[in-house]
Amino acid sequence: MSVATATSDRAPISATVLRVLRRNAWLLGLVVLLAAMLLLTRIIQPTYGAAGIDSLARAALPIAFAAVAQAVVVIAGGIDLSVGSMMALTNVAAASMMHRQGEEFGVVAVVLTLILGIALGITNGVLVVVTRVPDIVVTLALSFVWAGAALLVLNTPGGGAAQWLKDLPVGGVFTEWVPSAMVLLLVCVGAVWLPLRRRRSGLALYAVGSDRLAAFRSGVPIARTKVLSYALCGLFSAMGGLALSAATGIGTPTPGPYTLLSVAAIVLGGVSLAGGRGGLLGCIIAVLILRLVRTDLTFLGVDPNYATVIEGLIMVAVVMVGAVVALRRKPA
Amino acid sequence: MSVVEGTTSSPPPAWRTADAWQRLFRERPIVPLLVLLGALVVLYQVVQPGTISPNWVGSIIRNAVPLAILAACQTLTMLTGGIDLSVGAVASMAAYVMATLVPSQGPVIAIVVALAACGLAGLANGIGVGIFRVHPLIMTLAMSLVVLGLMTVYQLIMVAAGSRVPPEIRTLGGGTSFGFVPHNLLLFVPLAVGIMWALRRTGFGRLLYAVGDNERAARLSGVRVWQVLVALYVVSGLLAGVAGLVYVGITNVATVTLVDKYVLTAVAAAVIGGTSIFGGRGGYAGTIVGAIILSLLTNLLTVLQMPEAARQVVFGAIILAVAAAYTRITSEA
Amino acid sequence: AQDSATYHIGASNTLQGNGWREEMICSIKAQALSSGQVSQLTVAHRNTDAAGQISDLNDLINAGVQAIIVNPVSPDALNDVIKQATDAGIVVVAVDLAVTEPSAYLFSNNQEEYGYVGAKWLFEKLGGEGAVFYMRGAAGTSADTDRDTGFRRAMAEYPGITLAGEVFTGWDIAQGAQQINEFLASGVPFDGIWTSGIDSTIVDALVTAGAPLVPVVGADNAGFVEQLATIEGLEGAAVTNPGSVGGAGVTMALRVLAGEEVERQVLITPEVWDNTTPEGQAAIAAANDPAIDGTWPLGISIPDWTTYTKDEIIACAGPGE
Amino acid sequence: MTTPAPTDLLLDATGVAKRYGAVAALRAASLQVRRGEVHALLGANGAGKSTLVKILTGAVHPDAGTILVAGQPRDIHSPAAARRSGLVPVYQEPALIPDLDVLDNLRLTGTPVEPVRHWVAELGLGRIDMRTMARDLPLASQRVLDLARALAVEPEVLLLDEMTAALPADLTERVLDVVGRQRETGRSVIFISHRFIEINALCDRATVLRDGETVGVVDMAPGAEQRIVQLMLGAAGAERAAAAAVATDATRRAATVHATDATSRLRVRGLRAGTRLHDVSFELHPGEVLGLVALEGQGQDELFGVLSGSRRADEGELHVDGRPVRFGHPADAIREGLVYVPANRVEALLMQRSVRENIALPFSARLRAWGPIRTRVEASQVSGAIDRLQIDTRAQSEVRRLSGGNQQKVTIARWVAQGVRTMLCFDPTRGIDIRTKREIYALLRELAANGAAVLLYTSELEEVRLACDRAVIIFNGRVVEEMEAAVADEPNLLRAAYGLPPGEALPEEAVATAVEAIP
Ligand SMILES: Nc1ncnc2c1ncn2[C@@H]1O[C@H](COP(=O)(O)OP(=O)(O)OP(=O)(O)O)[C@@H](O)[C@H]1O
Ligand SMILES: Nc1ncnc2c1ncn2[C@@H]1O[C@H](COP(=O)(O)OP(=O)(O)OP(=O)(O)O)[C@@H](O)[C@H]1O
Ligand SMILES: [Mg+2]
Ligand SMILES: [Mg+2]
Repeated sequence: MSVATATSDRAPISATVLRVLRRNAWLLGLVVLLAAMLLLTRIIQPTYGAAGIDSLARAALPIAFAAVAQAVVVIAGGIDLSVGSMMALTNVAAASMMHRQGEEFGVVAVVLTLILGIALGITNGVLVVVTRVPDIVVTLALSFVWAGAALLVLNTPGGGAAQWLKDLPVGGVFTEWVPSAMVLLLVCVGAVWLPLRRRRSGLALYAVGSDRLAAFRSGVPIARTKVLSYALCGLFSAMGGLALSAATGIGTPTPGPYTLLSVAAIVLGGVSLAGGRGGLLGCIIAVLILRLVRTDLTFLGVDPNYATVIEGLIMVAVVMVGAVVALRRKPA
Repeated sequence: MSVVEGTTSSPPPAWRTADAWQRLFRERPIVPLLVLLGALVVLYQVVQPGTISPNWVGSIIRNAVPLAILAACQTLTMLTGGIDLSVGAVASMAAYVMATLVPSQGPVIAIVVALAACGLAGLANGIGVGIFRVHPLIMTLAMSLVVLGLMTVYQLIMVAAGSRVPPEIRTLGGGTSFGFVPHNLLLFVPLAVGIMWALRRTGFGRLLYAVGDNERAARLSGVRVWQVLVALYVVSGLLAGVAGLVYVGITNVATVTLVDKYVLTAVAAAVIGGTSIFGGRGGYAGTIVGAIILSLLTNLLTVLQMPEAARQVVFGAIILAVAAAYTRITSEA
Repeated sequence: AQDSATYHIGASNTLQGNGWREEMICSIKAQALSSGQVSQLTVAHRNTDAAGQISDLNDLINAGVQAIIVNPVSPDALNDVIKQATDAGIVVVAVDLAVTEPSAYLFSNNQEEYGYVGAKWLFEKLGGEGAVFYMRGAAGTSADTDRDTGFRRAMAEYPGITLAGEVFTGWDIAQGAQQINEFLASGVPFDGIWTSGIDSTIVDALVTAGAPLVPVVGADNAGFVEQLATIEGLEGAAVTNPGSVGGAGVTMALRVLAGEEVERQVLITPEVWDNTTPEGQAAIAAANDPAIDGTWPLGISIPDWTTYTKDEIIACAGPGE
Repeated sequence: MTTPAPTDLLLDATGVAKRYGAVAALRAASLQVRRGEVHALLGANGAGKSTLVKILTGAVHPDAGTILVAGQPRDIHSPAAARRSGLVPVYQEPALIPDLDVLDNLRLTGTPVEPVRHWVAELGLGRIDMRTMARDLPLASQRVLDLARALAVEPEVLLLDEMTAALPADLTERVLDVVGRQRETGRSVIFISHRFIEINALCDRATVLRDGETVGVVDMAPGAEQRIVQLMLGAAGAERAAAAAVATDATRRAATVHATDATSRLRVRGLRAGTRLHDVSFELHPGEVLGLVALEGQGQDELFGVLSGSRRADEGELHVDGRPVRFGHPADAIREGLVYVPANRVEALLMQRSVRENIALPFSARLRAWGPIRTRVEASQVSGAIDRLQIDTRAQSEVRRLSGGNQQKVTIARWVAQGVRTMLCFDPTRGIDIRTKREIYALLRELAANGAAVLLYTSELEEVRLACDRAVIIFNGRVVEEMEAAVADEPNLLRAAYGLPPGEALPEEAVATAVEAIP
């Protein structure tokens, strides 16, 4: 009877497609941008091919894990400034466990590292919930704690990594054009996220981030959901730490630039910092784009100091274009 | 329609005193912060007896002042629900530009140009955030990349131009009177009073809270939000510039990354001081105490001679404990 | 020699805005230009970590360079990608810090010696007795650990020396300034200061606070060298740690490319320029240049290995610029 | 007052108390609900109705009190637990997750989908697209969906907190109908509303709260209304309400004189905006209150958007005092003296700031006013406005702590504080208690009498007669009729609102066809 919502339930297929497109417009935009940039890269550097894509995927791996970790927490209405530190800690933990150990023990070490990541995440989450201190403060404080702990484990870069772990992200699957690093990333993220996403606990993550009060009143266990989001963040951070192990073959106790990179990547990837909105795939593509910008600037031989300037400008430009598009799309 | 009768008649006295304290804490959040600061000082006295002296207080305050100015940028931007991650790069720019211009232009022009550059960076931030609606975190992060890149280029141009920090800046930033009164208080006290006054007693201050609380409501009340944001980020850039000059007064050497490390510490100072990162709530007085707490903490851990790893762990743990205690004390039942 | 400019060279560095690193990049550029053999220089120069440097190196490989000058973030982390590069026939020269991958060449300052010689000078100066404030670099980095090894070795030789305090400056000037100020305010007695390169700021703090000018060890940064030359009553020593290893690395790579026999590892032993001996004073006087940015190291050239002039490195222009 | 036999009682709450700091939201509330009854919970703004509902549904923990469900003490410490005990609420604020689509919202609460579809249709929303984001639904649809979701789990006790406040007349009717039929299945409903028509039509008994205490339980019968108002307001309050009603009439007579001799304050010509507002023209004179009546979604949102400067018109002209104007920002409209009271108070308020700052917000809006605040002037203006609207300022340090109705008053006070020339009110009495409503009518009349012009969109049709001089009726984005307040009784307004010509009755089928004609 009311006009506003009286569209039919069985909408024509075209309408469904249109809606899916509209809802994922940001993601689509990113995919197009990535494709365009790959093309551009090929033009700048005609030899850019399978090897280039392989190294792009490998370069993106740790950043992508960091971004995914950050995205989960931000979707649930938090933020985790300790992602970089957790990556450093899990990285050195893995490296010191695998130091001078057999290949088989590497599997045990990987499992233990992932468990460590979850434990770190749960600690973050529980402290956020129990202390009721804003997420940003808790995780900022804990970023010092985890970084200090990393230094306790290894006071200087060292340790080792199982050869199979180092080989895992190298090369291609079936053909050299499908980089294993990318497959590895999608499998790891998908295996955790896909089963969750459509479940109540996955929806609860979005609900808590979107409107905490409404979620609470809908019977969502707020505390448990928050802890879950941080646990997932810890898990993905541990994967990021392992990706660092795989890339470098050692453990480095000083946190890399991953925390801020992850925040930048998720915003580009379409996750709203206010919580409740966005997905993980967009973040992964955003990371590829950010990384490819660097590669292109290197290929172009742009003065590296100007390259930094350009990188900053591109970041702003992407978000700005997105905002303009979003404004346009707003119902008239 | 009043419940005051209820309060006066029914509840037992013990409950009332607890409630009165709670209310005092909630309405004057600065009080529990000061209590926490006092507790830290006592702790200091316990673990490191005898270090507390006028000299020591002076050095804590001298270090806290530039951090507090940097944290002012965060406080103001956070009130609107934003954040300014470019303050590190911008403050370093102020220091570096000033130092490199002094030999050729003299201190006055050098300082003016340096601050103008900071205002310009702030303006760019403000335009990005206020007009093009770029998320402040991204805008200011990107701005810090832009500024760092440009400053590195500038550095290479100016490498043989000589650089000098004028004695006025050095005295103001790093000097002390009677051996323990830091000169930077001369700059800071009026600045802080000004900021607190502006937040409470000017239309602009009100609007910062309003925009951060509910931008839409502000708009409906006739506020042109972009004007507020542009002005805000310019102010933030200028404050960052001032902080940079105070820092360089202490170090006497300018680099293009001089202040980078203090950005997150400044955020921490503002948040410990009770300003909400979601906007609409907080104030500068708390931030100042937050900066002093952090300065004290850093000092304590240095003096304790802990290994670096343990130092970081303890630093984080204490920040968390302070914030948790503060939240507990000021929160509602 | 312009027509013989044929090589495409890459460079990788992971810290931006830092005076020493900027000088290193400039020396790479200046040497590439001055050699006349380099047609293109691709520089990947940004703030990043080991994994980021690995991807930068991959980019350089994909860009088709024939040689790479790399300032590695850690000795072990880059091994695989360096091996991949050398397997592809690319000459890799590590500068500043060694890598453990044997196929790479090395042209570096000896960081352990750096820690050792400066400390030895200081302990000698103190007559083997006294408390030293030990201001290190960034915790967990190889350079800091190596210098610490050297420092401890010297301490073992002088049992009368104790540490009045030990802090990590993180090679951050503002942090170092706060640490020395707090240290001075704490009233702990000390007889000398060893710094890992945050030097002129420390001297300034002593002067500003009116504290006794104890002997100070620092690096060959322009600001500190100027202080050694000019401040009345300051005794100190600058340990050289030239950023021009970058340019030397270029020369090394070009020699390898030309098929010359080249030693795999060249380690430069740091010199000690102290202002208490005539030789040291002479070195200081020769190097001192108040116009140069205070954070730039003055070891801007390495005999036999770099051919550019001071003006050329300051111009910081590479081939094609 | 009746004392039911204990066995009939489905819900029995006694001695419930809750303090928020210094404010006692509830002191000694009790509520007995029988099986199969619709029970009204009444009280002035801030009496504690919502707080009681929140306690009964586990969203807030009481300080004291016992709650029995079907004679048994039940654990309702969380919303989920309350749900398990059969207590399901529809709160005063929407409870859908804005960033999830409808289907995911249902999945989140484990609500079966088919019953929801059934109830949505039953409630007159037609079939809805389950994949629409909740944030994209209009407020009214969200409320209806909230209700459908609650009905779908077949609750023992359904608690509706001002469910109908945000609904247009047509939807309200359906809701009342559906809710009334809950009795048949032996379920009970607790119904909160400030509209007596609804309560008379729907409820069996009423519990009245005053200042956090239950002051009476009344069987709904002819004449109960008087008694309820007395209970609700206390003797003094009831007198003031009556006085306000008298004042309304007095000022109205004064105002009509004004209206005739002046040129129009606001002239709207051929306004078109968005997909719903097609062609609207009318004039608003100084000294009059012009009512605007429309069913949900006939373009009134767009119209107010354009008039208040929040959105641009696609076509058409606006004249203020005879001069053509064009608004790009609410500030432009405000400069022309057009101030806007939005429907949704969440849009208008700074929830974490004080009542004073909220009211004073427009003072600082303009660049010129960014400087020092004239504290004394501000204080007197603000307190004047607070007095005039009778805002209960016990919890004034943060507006979010005010009860819903008092929040609503703050949104009006903001403009009253600085003097009104033209006020655009979008359903300003939504969720306001009866006394305050009358005071607001009096206020609007008084504003008009002092030469202001007021445009009042209302979803409560009787308000036209009570407060307005004239009414324009909009249907399908066009003005279909204009009538004097004297003839604007409810049947007449409803007929026009459905787009039917004068003289025609309002048969069920006609309604159905008319509604299908709406795009
Ligand atoms: N009104 C509210 N709005 C938003 N979040 C709330 C609200 N009340 C409580 N929460 C959050 O929900 C979590 C649990 O709250 P609370 O302690 O009231 O529930 P509980 O009784 O422990 O629930 P459970 O049934 O899980 O034991 C806390 O993290 C708290 O922050
Ligand atoms: N979270 C809170 N903090 C402080 N005071 C509160 C809070 N929630 C409600 N109150 C106060 O409790 C009292 C009762 O509020 P409640 O929302 O129950 O009123 P209500 O009867 O629903 O009113 P309305 O008809 O206006 O919705 C009010 O005075 C209100 O200001
Ligand atoms: Mg209510
Ligand atoms: Mg509980």
